[in-house]
Amino acid sequence: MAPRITVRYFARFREKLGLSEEVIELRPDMQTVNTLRADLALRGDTWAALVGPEASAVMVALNQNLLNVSGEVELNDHDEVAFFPPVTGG
Amino acid sequence: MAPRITVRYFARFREKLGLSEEVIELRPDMQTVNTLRADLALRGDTWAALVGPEASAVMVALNQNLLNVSGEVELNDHDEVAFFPPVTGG
Amino acid sequence: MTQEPWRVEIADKTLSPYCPAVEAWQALAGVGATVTFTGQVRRASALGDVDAIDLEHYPGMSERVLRQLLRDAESRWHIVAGEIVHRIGYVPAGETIVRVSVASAHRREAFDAAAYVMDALKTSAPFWKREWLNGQAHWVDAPNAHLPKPRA
Amino acid sequence: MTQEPWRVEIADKTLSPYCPAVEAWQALAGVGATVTFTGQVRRASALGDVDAIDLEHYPGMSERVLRQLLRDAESRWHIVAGEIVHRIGYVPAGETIVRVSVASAHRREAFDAAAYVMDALKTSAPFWKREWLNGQAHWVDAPNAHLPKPRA
Repeated sequence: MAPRITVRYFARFREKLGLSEEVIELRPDMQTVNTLRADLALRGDTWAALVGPEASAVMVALNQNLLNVSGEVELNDHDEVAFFPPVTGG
Repeated sequence: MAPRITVRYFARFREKLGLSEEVIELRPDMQTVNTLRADLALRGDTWAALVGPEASAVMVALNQNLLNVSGEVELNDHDEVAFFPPVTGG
Repeated sequence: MTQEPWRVEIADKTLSPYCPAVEAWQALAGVGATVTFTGQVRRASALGDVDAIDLEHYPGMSERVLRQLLRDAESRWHIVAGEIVHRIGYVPAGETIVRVSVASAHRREAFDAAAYVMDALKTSAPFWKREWLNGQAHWVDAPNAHLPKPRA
Repeated sequence: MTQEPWRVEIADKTLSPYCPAVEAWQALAGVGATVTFTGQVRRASALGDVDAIDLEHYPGMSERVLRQLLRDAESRWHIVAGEIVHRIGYVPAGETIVRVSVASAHRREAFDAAAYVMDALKTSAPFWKREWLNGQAHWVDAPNAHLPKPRA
């Protein structure tokens, strides 16, 4: 069975994408966070603008740890990836 | 009647001098804080060491405001002068 | 002393500005200073009078980041106890959003550690505010466009 | 809002680490942050286990200096409320000696103002500590020999 990851969206992203969570099967060409983002960007302009590789005001977490968004991080089965706008708590 | 001032001593000074407060008549040659200190120093070594003009670890307040200890400040009738060691509150 | 020295909480109801642990921390041998910070919903915003904010968070990650903030503070200053409580959901104007308390031997470490926790929380803890103004909700923007450097 | 925004007190009995005014300050229009500092009697000192301290002060001047510290803080940061309470007399180990609270629009001003008040209090407010250790009292020395620059 192909490895699967959970992808989560929060706040404005969740609203604009109309999605809070999905499970994605990792194809052989989607082994990193960046290739996942490239794949998501193919879904349309809103996706490309918010979470695509060119998006700037995006934070990415892998397994609930913030990622350096320029990093090339490998994805594994059961990983949880999250995309969200800059945080505004406190 | 000669002008009079109140002089107060606190903490270690109060203990070592055995005095918490006194009223002093200002003679014509005792018109400033520094001449007052010179006069007090004449009372003995402990006085000279704690509040005399050469004493270094002393704080001086005039009418409940901290003075720059090197200042040459005039004294007036009913003034309150206080001598105390560096503060240690908080 | 059975009081936990490190504690985080995500709270979905009214949050007192007073950290109950502070009184217990004062009894610890090395504690000479405590600092408690509260952040609350400001009534006045640039856009007018704020009725409330609505706070979304990332369950699991939010607790994890708050715990990490206390560990980071502990590794950088000699603090001996700390607590962070952050509200989520609907928070009316004037009520506490976040409360950070730390205890240390000396005052400067307590001030610095609490200020550090708040700065880092603002850039790395997954909470998002929506402001309610004139019956309408809008997402609050982060104070600047620069993204924070995530911790290594 | 009838709560006094500026208040000082010399207290001769047990002092809570919680400033009751903070809750009222949170309701003020511009307040987004509060900081409360407590300093307490450390149980452990360089000389051993401390039983208590005994605090002497200069009645009249102590209140005056504390009020001036709040005015100074108000003139340097945009704080909108503040309170300082300082104990005098016999204070057992673990109990609060001093409590400083401030409220402001933004967190950094609250942290900076509270830290400033404490720094200035330590060098200019007329309080003196005597430490009780093994049944003996001795005056606590100021942390260094340099005398503070008095304010102009």
